[in-house]
Amino acid sequence: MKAEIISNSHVARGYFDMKFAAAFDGAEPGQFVMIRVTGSMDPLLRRPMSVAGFENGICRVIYKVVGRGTQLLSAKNPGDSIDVLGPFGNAFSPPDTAENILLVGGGIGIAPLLYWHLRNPGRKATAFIGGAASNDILCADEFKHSTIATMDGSAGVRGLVTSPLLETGLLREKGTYLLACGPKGMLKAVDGICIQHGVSGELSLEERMGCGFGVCLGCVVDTSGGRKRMCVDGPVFGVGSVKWQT
Amino acid sequence: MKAEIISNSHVARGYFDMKFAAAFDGAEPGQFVMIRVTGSMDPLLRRPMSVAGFENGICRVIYKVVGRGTQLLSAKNPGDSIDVLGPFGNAFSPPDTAENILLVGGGIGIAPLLYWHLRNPGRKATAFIGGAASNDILCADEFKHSTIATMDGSAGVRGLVTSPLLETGLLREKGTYLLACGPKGMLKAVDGICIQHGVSGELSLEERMGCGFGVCLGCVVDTSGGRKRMCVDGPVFGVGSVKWQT
Amino acid sequence: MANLKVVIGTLELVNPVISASGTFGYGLEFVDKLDLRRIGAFATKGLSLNKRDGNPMPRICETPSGMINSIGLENVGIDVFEMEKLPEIRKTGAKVIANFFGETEDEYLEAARRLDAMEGVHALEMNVSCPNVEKGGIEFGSDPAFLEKLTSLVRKAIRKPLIVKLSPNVADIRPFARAVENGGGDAISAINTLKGMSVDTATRRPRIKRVFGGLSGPAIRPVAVRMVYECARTVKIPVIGIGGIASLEDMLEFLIVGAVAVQVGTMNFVEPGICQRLAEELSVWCEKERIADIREIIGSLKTD
Amino acid sequence: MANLKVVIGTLELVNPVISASGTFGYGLEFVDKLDLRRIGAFATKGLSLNKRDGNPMPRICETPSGMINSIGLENVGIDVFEMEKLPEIRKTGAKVIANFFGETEDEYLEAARRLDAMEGVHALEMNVSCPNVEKGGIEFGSDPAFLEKLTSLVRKAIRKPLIVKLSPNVADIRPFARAVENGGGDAISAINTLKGMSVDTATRRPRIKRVFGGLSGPAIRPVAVRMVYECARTVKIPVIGIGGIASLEDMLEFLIVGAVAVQVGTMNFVEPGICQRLAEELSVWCEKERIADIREIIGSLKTD
Ligand SMILES: Cc1cc2nc3c(=O)[nH]c(=O)nc-3n(C[C@H](O)[C@H](O)[C@H](O)COP(=O)(O)OP(=O)(O)OC[C@H]3O[C@@H](n4cnc5c(N)ncnc54)[C@H](O)[C@@H]3O)c2cc1C
Ligand SMILES: Cc1cc2nc3c(=O)[nH]c(=O)nc-3n(C[C@H](O)[C@H](O)[C@H](O)COP(=O)(O)OP(=O)(O)OC[C@H]3O[C@@H](n4cnc5c(N)ncnc54)[C@H](O)[C@@H]3O)c2cc1C
Ligand SMILES: Cc1cc2nc3c(=O)[nH]c(=O)nc-3n(C[C@H](O)[C@H](O)[C@H](O)COP(=O)(O)O)c2cc1C
Ligand SMILES: Cc1cc2nc3c(=O)[nH]c(=O)nc-3n(C[C@H](O)[C@H](O)[C@H](O)COP(=O)(O)O)c2cc1C
Ligand code: FES
Ligand code: FES
Repeated sequence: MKAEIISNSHVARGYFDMKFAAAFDGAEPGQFVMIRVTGSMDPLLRRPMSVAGFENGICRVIYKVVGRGTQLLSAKNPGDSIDVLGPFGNAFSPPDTAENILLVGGGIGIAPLLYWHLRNPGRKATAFIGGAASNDILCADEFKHSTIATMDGSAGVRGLVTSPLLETGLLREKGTYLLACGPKGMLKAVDGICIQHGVSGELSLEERMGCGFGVCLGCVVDTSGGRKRMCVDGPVFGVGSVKWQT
Repeated sequence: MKAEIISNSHVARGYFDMKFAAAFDGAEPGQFVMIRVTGSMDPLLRRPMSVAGFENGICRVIYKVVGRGTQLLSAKNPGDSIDVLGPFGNAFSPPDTAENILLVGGGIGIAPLLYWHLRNPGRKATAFIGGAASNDILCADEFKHSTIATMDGSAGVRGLVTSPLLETGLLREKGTYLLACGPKGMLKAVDGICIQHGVSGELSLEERMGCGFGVCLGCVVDTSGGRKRMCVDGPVFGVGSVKWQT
Repeated sequence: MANLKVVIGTLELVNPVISASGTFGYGLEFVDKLDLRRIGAFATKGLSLNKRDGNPMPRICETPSGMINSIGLENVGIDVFEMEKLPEIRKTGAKVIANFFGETEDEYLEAARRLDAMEGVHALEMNVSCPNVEKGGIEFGSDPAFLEKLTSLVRKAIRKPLIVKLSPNVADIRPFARAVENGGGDAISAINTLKGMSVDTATRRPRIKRVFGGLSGPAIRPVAVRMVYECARTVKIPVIGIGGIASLEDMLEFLIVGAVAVQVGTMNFVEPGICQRLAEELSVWCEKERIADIREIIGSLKTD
Repeated sequence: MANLKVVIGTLELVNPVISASGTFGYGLEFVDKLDLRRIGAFATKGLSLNKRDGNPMPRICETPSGMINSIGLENVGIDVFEMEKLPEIRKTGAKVIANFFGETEDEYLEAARRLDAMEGVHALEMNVSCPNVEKGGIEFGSDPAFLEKLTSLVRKAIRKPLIVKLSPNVADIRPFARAVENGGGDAISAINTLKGMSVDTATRRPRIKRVFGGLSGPAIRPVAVRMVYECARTVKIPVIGIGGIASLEDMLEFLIVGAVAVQVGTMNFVEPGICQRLAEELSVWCEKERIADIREIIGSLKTD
């Protein structure tokens, strides 16, 4: 589906915040779209991007330039059109009983968490945002409460985002529920922390995706419920359900 | 070599007139450049385009959108950059004794002839411009004297450009010299007309080009002087020298 | 309206556009993406007697104008296909080509018999690019004599049309095409994926966990067109052309060199509605070119 | 500065970047495009005893991320090469690999002897993807036993390093790699082009006059990387990796799977200075990665 780009702003070194007129009606936080950045055969496949916002038919994604696909995307101007399919995948669904939501985002993983936060202004949430350096910390100001951790200490505390997470007393409170998105290593660590503290939650996973709608079988993950396709059965999986590969 | 696009205007249905800041010093009429329209691997090869003008470091090309390469080129905006190699090939070189130059252009073949004309304002020249329909007749107003022929009669006389050419008395005048560029069928006919009337001249040929500088051997043509590479030994060949294939 | 109908054995297709095995799931994933009755048929993900989990991750990666996959023939198994998928598929009115494979001759035969008996399966496509566990892992499709025997055994065991899908990883595809014809196969489909490999230079690891995978997509089209042309000139049974089709033009290439129908694979991922679009564009194109019957195009290559 | 020197037989290269035969003319066309002493070597257009005009036009066309050529081994012939090209080439200080072929065993031998005797030719690369007129047109490189014999004959007839260039149009490249090693070849280069075809649907004619041609460019890289990996694991002699290299990353892929050097082909057309750029980027990359010697990369694939 052709979609017109409304804005595509360079928000931090290597990061862009894009809005486009969506051909779909809405998207839930946790869902993603598949973007075709060129009509050419190279690059060939669509790129998965989490929905970071949706309002009045306008969809937002936040992305990091890591390779040729995102490079091409970053060169687009307002008025240019891209080709978007979706939204695909399941969504974050913290139970209503969850009083205290911890949002743990690594790098660009903050995007779907931000959307959840903006869509649920009434719910109490604390964000833990991690990244390599200060420019990898995105949208911190869009969260009501946030703690930042960077590997080089250029913003917030120095180290992994799991350190401030472990230090917070919230992990030990009843009604605490965690939503996380980020690199595999971080998710695995967060998963362990949750299990250790008996905290429930959901993790949004990432894997190379050929199609995004369940037919290429390129994105499977082993879970306690068996082999799942990340694109249709996920990308959000419950804490404790993913069988992490070594 | 990166080159910044100065303008890229849609001048007629399917035709564009582009100017870019050249990284080379100049180009002779008849020469061409090789343009890479994308950094992607598809389309892979450069596209040959005749130089249609060169002034103050600014190179002009006029092109028709026929496939994916030219399509991509037409989507470029001023300020965008393209990758240009060249100029390549030989050039039109009518002798000084040629008093009467006939410029015979078919469709987009008019581009190098126009450049020759603009570069040689002092020389007497008459243009014969042919095309399928009126929108295929380009730059007619940039020639001092021109006769137009279209297949559908929507501009000028109806029929092939060779008809008005054959009717002109100029063919029978001493000192007449012909420069032609256009589709193979037209060039072959013009070659025959010249031979028949004992008129000397030069033809600019077109062939798929892999490199443009003589190494792929993709562009050879049989001539009375043996097998030649169109890109380095041409694209301009003398009337009567090309061995036309059936 | 031009007649786009083509026939493969006793299988009649409304048009020659088929979606390729492994790229169209079990069809059901596409019900909201196109009208399954508007495409010739679809081929299921390769089915085996037992459910298979396939290879470890990662098992896809992108390459210039193509992709590599090493899914490892993951599928739900023939039972689940029959019980859970087929009843739903039947409702769509789609023509179904059941792609299948085995690791032994018996598995091939048993799978074929099972699928042959299922209502709603209209033809069988036998994938012979699988390692033969009985023969020390060489592929079923890598020896013409063996391929002829397997084709003939399966052909005798079933009633529905049997399409045999050939591997391009051979020096010369023609003896394999002949083997299928001699074995009584009703049609050939070609090509499956080219064996390829890609390395992540940052980690110095293969991009595909199992090192090798199958290259598909527009990159392989010139190889596919060549092989389909070679097959079509070698045998009289219909040839189905597969490999890198992304546009009407690409599809026409295969038809012109002699394919009776085509399959679209990788591009289903990029444009899920592509098969229906191509079928519609073909119809419009025939109209414009004043072609009354698709058979005027098939094999119409001029080489003088 | 990292040590980028690699050795192929007795041929020492300042770095592992070689430009591929048929895409670099006779080197002279590139003197204004790069510094020939800054690349490892260049391979000449394939030479034969007699001048050849090659195939009729059209003989190239573009495909997704690739191109097809059927130049038909047009070349100036060994005499003109020696008299007109080589004296000029010698002035450039380039390392020259003379690519050659014949239509009979004797032609191969004679061509090899002639080139072996020429000052300024540093190694020979034998193209065996040519039809053998004595054997009814089957390619020299399509039978391992025959390839071993040819390699051995030529090896005994010359003193300079002999590189044998393999065709990818085989079911399994390993027996061919072994044949070269057993025949005494000093190195293998792989791959040559994949047999392909493309059709102009408007005219219904092959885009290449001779119908078939060789597919090259980034599209074939996954197949090339796979075959080079297979060769490198099969033989002890050096393997030179060729196929679709367009970037530093692409070159590293080949080195990591075991290529001692690489050749860049089609991309010379698109970016005439690419070989020098890649050599420079390799140097910078080694520096950054703290790699002291290129041999640390060669064959460093991790597959655990
Ligand atoms: C469900 C999901 C949601 C995502 N949401 C976002 C987001 O909101 N913002 C964002 O910046 N990135 C997001 N990503 C990652 C993003 O898809 C990749 O960074 C992007 O595809 C890289 O493309 P490229 O061409 O620039 O890189 P290249 O490295 O050139 O890509 C090569 C191939 O690898 C795949 N690939 C590369 N990195 C990843 C990755 N991390 N995950 C999955 N596939 C990858 C590409 O899709 C492509 O097929 C998400 C990934 C998934 C699976
Ligand atoms: C010396 C020379 C000068 C030229 N000057 C001009 C010019 O000034 N203006 C202009 O509009 N066109 C000119 N052409 C033709 C122009 O190069 C082609 O129209 C263009 O390459 C088409 O690219 P595409 O991707 O749009 O078309 P596609 O058909 O998608 O191209 C596919 C392939 O065919 C080649 N090709 C297609 N048509 C031609 C053709 N007519 N000649 C050579 N190769 C072709 C392309 O380069 C490409 O490799 C010239 C050609 C030559 C050889
Ligand atoms: C992800 C993926 C999975 C595939 N699975 C199968 C399969 O199960 N059985 C089969 O016969 N072919 C399978 N194929 C091959 C395709 O059906 C097709 O032959 C091949 O991809 C070439 O066509 P394309 O270039 O249009 O993709 C698969 C291809 C892909 C990309
Ligand atoms: C136009 C062209 C001409 C070629 N001529 C020869 C040749 O004469 N001898 C040879 O051994 N290989 C020849 N090749 C093959 C290349 O050397 C190389 O093996 C092949 O193109 C794959 O590399 P690439 O993908 O980088 O182009 C030719 C390739 C092209 C594109
Ligand atoms: S991305 Fe294709 S199945 Fe998930
Ligand atoms: S275009 Fe390559 S030799 Fe002329």
